Amino acid sequence: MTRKISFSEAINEAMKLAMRKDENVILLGEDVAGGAAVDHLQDDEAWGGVMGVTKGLVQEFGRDRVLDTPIAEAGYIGASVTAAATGLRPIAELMFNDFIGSCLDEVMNQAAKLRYMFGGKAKVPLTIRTMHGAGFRAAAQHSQSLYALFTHIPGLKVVIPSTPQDAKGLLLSSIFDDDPVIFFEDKTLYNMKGEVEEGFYTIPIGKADIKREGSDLTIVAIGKQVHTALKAANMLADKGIEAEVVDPRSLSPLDEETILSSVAKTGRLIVIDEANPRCSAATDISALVADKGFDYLDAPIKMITAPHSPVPFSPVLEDLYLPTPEKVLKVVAEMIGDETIVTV
Amino acid sequence: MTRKISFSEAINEAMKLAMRKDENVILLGEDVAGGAAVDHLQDDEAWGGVMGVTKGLVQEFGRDRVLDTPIAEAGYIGASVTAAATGLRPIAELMFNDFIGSCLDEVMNQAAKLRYMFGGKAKVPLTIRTMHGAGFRAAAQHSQSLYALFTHIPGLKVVIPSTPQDAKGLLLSSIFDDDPVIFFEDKTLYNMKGEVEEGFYTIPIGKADIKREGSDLTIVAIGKQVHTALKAANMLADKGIEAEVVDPRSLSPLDEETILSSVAKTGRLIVIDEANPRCSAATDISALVADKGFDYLDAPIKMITAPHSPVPFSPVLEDLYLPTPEKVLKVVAEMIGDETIVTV
Amino acid sequence: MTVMKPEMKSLTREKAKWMYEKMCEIRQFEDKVHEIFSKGVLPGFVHLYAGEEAVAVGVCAHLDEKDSITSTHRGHGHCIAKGCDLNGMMAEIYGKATGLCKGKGGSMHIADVEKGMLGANGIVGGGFPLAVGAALTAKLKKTGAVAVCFFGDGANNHGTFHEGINLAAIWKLPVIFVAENNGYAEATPFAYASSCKNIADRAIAYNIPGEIVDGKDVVAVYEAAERAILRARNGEGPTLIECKTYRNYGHFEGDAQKYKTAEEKEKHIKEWDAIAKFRRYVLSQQLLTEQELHEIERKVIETVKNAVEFAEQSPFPQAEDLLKDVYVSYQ
Amino acid sequence: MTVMKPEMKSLTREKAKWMYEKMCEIRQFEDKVHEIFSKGVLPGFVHLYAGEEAVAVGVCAHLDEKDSITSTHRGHGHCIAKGCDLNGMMAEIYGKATGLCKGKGGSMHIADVEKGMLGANGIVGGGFPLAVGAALTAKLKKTGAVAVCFFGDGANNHGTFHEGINLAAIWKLPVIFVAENNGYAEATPFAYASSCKNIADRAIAYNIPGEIVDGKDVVAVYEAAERAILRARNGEGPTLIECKTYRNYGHFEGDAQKYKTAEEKEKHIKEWDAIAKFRRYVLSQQLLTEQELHEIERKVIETVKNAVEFAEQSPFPQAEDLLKDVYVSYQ
Ligand SMILES: Cc1ncc(C[n+]2csc(CCOP(=O)(O)OP(=O)(O)O)c2C)c(N)n1
Ligand SMILES: Cc1ncc(C[n+]2csc(CCOP(=O)(O)OP(=O)(O)O)c2C)c(N)n1
Ligand SMILES: [Mg+2]
Ligand SMILES: [Mg+2]
Repeated sequence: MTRKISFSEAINEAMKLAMRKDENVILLGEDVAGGAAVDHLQDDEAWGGVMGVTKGLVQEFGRDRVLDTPIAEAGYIGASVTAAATGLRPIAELMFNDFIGSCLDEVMNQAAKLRYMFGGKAKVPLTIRTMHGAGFRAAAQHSQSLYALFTHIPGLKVVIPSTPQDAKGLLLSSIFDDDPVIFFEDKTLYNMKGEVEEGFYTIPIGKADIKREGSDLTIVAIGKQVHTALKAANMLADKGIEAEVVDPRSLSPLDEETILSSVAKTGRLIVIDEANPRCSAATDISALVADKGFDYLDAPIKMITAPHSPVPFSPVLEDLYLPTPEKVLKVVAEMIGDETIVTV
Repeated sequence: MTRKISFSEAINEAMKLAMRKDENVILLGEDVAGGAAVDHLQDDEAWGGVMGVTKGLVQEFGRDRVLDTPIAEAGYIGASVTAAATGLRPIAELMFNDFIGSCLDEVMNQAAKLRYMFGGKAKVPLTIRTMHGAGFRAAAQHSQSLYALFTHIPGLKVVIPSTPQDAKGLLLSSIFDDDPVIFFEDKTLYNMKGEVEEGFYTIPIGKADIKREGSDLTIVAIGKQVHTALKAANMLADKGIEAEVVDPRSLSPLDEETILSSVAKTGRLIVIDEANPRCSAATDISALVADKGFDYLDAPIKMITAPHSPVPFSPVLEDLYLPTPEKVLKVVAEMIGDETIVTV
Repeated sequence: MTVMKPEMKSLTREKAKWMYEKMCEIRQFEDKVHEIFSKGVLPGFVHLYAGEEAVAVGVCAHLDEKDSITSTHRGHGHCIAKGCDLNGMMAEIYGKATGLCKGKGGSMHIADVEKGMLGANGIVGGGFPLAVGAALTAKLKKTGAVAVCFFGDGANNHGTFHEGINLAAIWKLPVIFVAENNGYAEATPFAYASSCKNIADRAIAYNIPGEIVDGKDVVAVYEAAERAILRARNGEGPTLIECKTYRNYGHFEGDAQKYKTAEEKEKHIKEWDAIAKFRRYVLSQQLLTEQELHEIERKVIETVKNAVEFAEQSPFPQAEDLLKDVYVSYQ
Repeated sequence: MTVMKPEMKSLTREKAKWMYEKMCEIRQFEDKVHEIFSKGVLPGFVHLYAGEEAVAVGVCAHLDEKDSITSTHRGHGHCIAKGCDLNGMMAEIYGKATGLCKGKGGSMHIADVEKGMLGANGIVGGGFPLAVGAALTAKLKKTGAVAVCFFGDGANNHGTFHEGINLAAIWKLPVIFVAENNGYAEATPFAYASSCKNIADRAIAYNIPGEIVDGKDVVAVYEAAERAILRARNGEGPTLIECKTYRNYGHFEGDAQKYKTAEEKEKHIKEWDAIAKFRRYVLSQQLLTEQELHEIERKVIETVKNAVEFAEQSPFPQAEDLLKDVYVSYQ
């Protein structure tokens, strides 16, 4: 049974189900409940996160399991690491991924390395949920997409869903995974609706999803950019070009096999990644195929990314900053040497 | 005029010359002088940094310009950002690059973005010197090579020298550059000696150096791995294979042209990068060539990197962790389909 | 609310006039932004300073352009008090090319380095080390300048508070740390998130003076700031001043503010309003006349109206601006 | 050195014996590592705890396996006091497969989570939040356990000090923050880097008790820890205990220690030695006899000798271990 709910509702539902299933699951972060210790506040008036994603959880699970924290990311993310290592299964919310600057040590040097440094004698079943993405007019310090930084670091898993259905199933997998997972939520997807299964289900981390089949070229797109890819693919279909759209769904581990088999079929690869271009997920996927899929390739691998600049505030500039279906069409036109397809 | 001095002496000399030239250049960091406020301490008994790289600077420039800091990376690196924006030209030492977890915000959200966010009305002439690299038996939290993280972030420049001569010239360029530069020093290179020009000279940031010419394949190697590449190239030369060794010297900006022309000549590319493999400098350079140099390529692009794991402590494991000339030979053998070259 | 009794020392007629004007400008500016935002015209996150005017103005009244300030996500008030151009500010909030940051920063990053305004900041706690850096320059280059770090009660629990103040203290840097304790960080009450009763109590941890001030009383703020700045300029090091204040609007535009009570809103917004209080004060002290005040109020309305017009009529940035100013020379 | 007068409460014969043995084990272990390191046999950075034994032992004397501790780069003493196996520790320092972390962690990362030893830590200040997390589990799961965070005077200026203690304080978590103030962070004196006179003075900033203890007096440490742990187990929240101590060796092996004076070394290492002091104490209190002490000392020498032999004879890890334990199931 499915019904249409939003990306943000799907995430909320995953947390609710996880917390019902296992009392060791707790949620902590800034204003995840909201209005802590305000006597007059009705629980349903509590913020439930700066975007309302965690709304209602404090009502059901109480303030012992839904903990508002001070603005102290190193403190509460660090605490989540050992809370996880000593028996809880925390979901820590890092409000914006841009704030990783305040707690990278806890993620990179503690959460990610504990198990290895301790010779396998510890586990860190921690999920860090965090918001990313441009397009919200939130400027340079609240709009980054920093998943490449986390993908670079061994010991972390990096998950990035593009649909409500994936978001719920992947978040449930993340929460019950015994390794630290960074779960990326694009803030501009929260209101996107989609069919979502009821009840508890999981989607495995490390399994890509082919969001559209096609035989002429492969587009690997990350997070929200899956939708850019799908739009472009529809436009291309009108011109008789069938693009396959691969959604990796997790960057670490990366489902190399699905990507490589798609390129084996199509012979062409475009990667769409709205993050900055250097040492990025886009280059990572390109490099994978330039090595292990080289013999399949009929054309250079193209990447469509943000430019090498911070995210500008002004809406006109921010719109230019992001990938668009039109940019994809332009690249495809070059790739197949047919200029006519750009004229939509 | 040149003479043989060590990598660490070359770096020390660059700082000395910069501080003589411009009184706005200051140096700050943990124990960069050493023994602050210890009355009985003779200046030449001061530590001069945990590895002695800054030894002697406090004697010449005094404790106003060579500042020992508390263990507060966010504090003093953050302070360096605005010290730079308000008229100084600080060299801030982040003892080990692994400690970036304590001050990423100051580097990523402040230093790197100030100029852009302020519409070009500020500049941040800050150099952060930092130690990186495995092979020192320093374990998971003191052995990382994290330049990919910085290369991903627009607004930063990332410099990584492989020889004493380059180190001095590039550090002088970095200090007098008006943008924030992260300058990587491999701790296992400090004792390496080489011919170094006397006096003040600069090497431009963004200009790769061909450390060895060759026509059969291109090896792009980063930092210390340039020496792995050169050793491998010598071994290959014995087998009649001429490898070109390209040292990018800076990862941001990256000298795309030199890399691409080399591959245009050789048709083959191997990247050696001792950092972790995912979203790395290795994938970045691969992806560049898989796009803009695709037509030159006769073979898949190969990357020789650390595995996707933290750095192990045990010497036997750490030795397996790093790239070696033997690993390069094995890859070349596969690449050219001649197994005989691995039997050295 | 713990309150230090203000004791007039140096408030001249001219200063009082400037202060009243700046407070009115801030209030008028923020009320206007609130109004425009509610029409859905403005992009992004906007955090308004209305209600806290006395803090920015009382402190900045002592500063000139060589002095620096660091600000927060709630930065409009600091900008105005530090002398930023209102047209440029409003245009920035609109994302226009004529904005102080050419539209690239927006509300959360307005800056004017030449005026010593080192930027609003989207990172809570980001300002502590930055203020220290400006003060380090001042000390080493012997400019006689001071740096002021404005920060919220929420920021007071961030690690940078600790690192920044300790650094300033051991190096005896000319920094004034000004807490704007408005009782909330987003929806989280100060008393829940902070283990100290007052932020100023934390000064002891750094062996520096800590002072609690009625942040609705611009004269009290002015006096406390004067003491701290004197200390700083004399090379005696930093001071921590805690201003008890209140934000009249929500955390950001769109906040339903259910965590506030009707009574507290009534008290803070009506009874204890900082501008009304200062108005009564200057009249009672015969520093300014009713007519002068009226004149200022009229002028301010005009200024802000012009700023909105300027912003609305200004052009957006051009496509080629996207990649400018990433580096001093973009590569 | 400010000193709290110890007042005996609960020190039994058995406890005294355990404490003496653990202190001797630490000293003997560290002296031995020092000796071996100087022969160039040991890889990496090694930071020795000799001289500070009374701190780890006085505190851990109250803990059992369900209680947790977080440690520092100078972690051997904490490990031993928390009951880690000496063979496994020494093998770890040698990078052997039989090490507590299978040779993957080394001196700076020795851990034994089952024993509640949450790891030495190469990151200064890394332990504060980690101790808070263990205490959070204890509180939410109502285990009655406490968490102890050992940290240095250098760490006391890191932002995590502030964030960790504030969190523990507002949530009234069972954490004991134990400062090991040995006067230096690397070559940097405490008095230069810290704006406070005593680390314990900073407790006020968090509204928690702060106590200064003679860290060379294991009985004093034991008493202070008892009070703090009682408080923690009663749900009254964290305590900050500052132990004034000294490290007998350099910051790490290889440090020439020019920043120390001959006099201070003489005083701390000879006159105020913690083990000698405790030895005199247990004799004077007739808790243990000369013969018993002698027996312990003999046994400890044997234990450490065995540990070295064990380590030397142990095999190195295998190539296939390199990629194990990155993830629970490595992908
Ligand atoms: C490091 C960081 N963490 C969290 C946030 C999200 N955030 C923005 S403003 C705010 C509350 C700040 O409260 P306070 O310091 O009291 O300032 P006020 O808004 O009351 O002026 C939070 C949590 C942020 N911007 N930066
Ligand atoms: C975040 C971080 N910064 C710097 C260092 C380098 N470092 C290792 S130990 C040390 C000094 C620590 O001093 P203290 O906390 O007093 O502990 P002690 O060595 O005296 O036991 C420093 C600066 C580090 N390991 N981590
Ligand atoms: Mg506030
Ligand atoms: Mg110390």
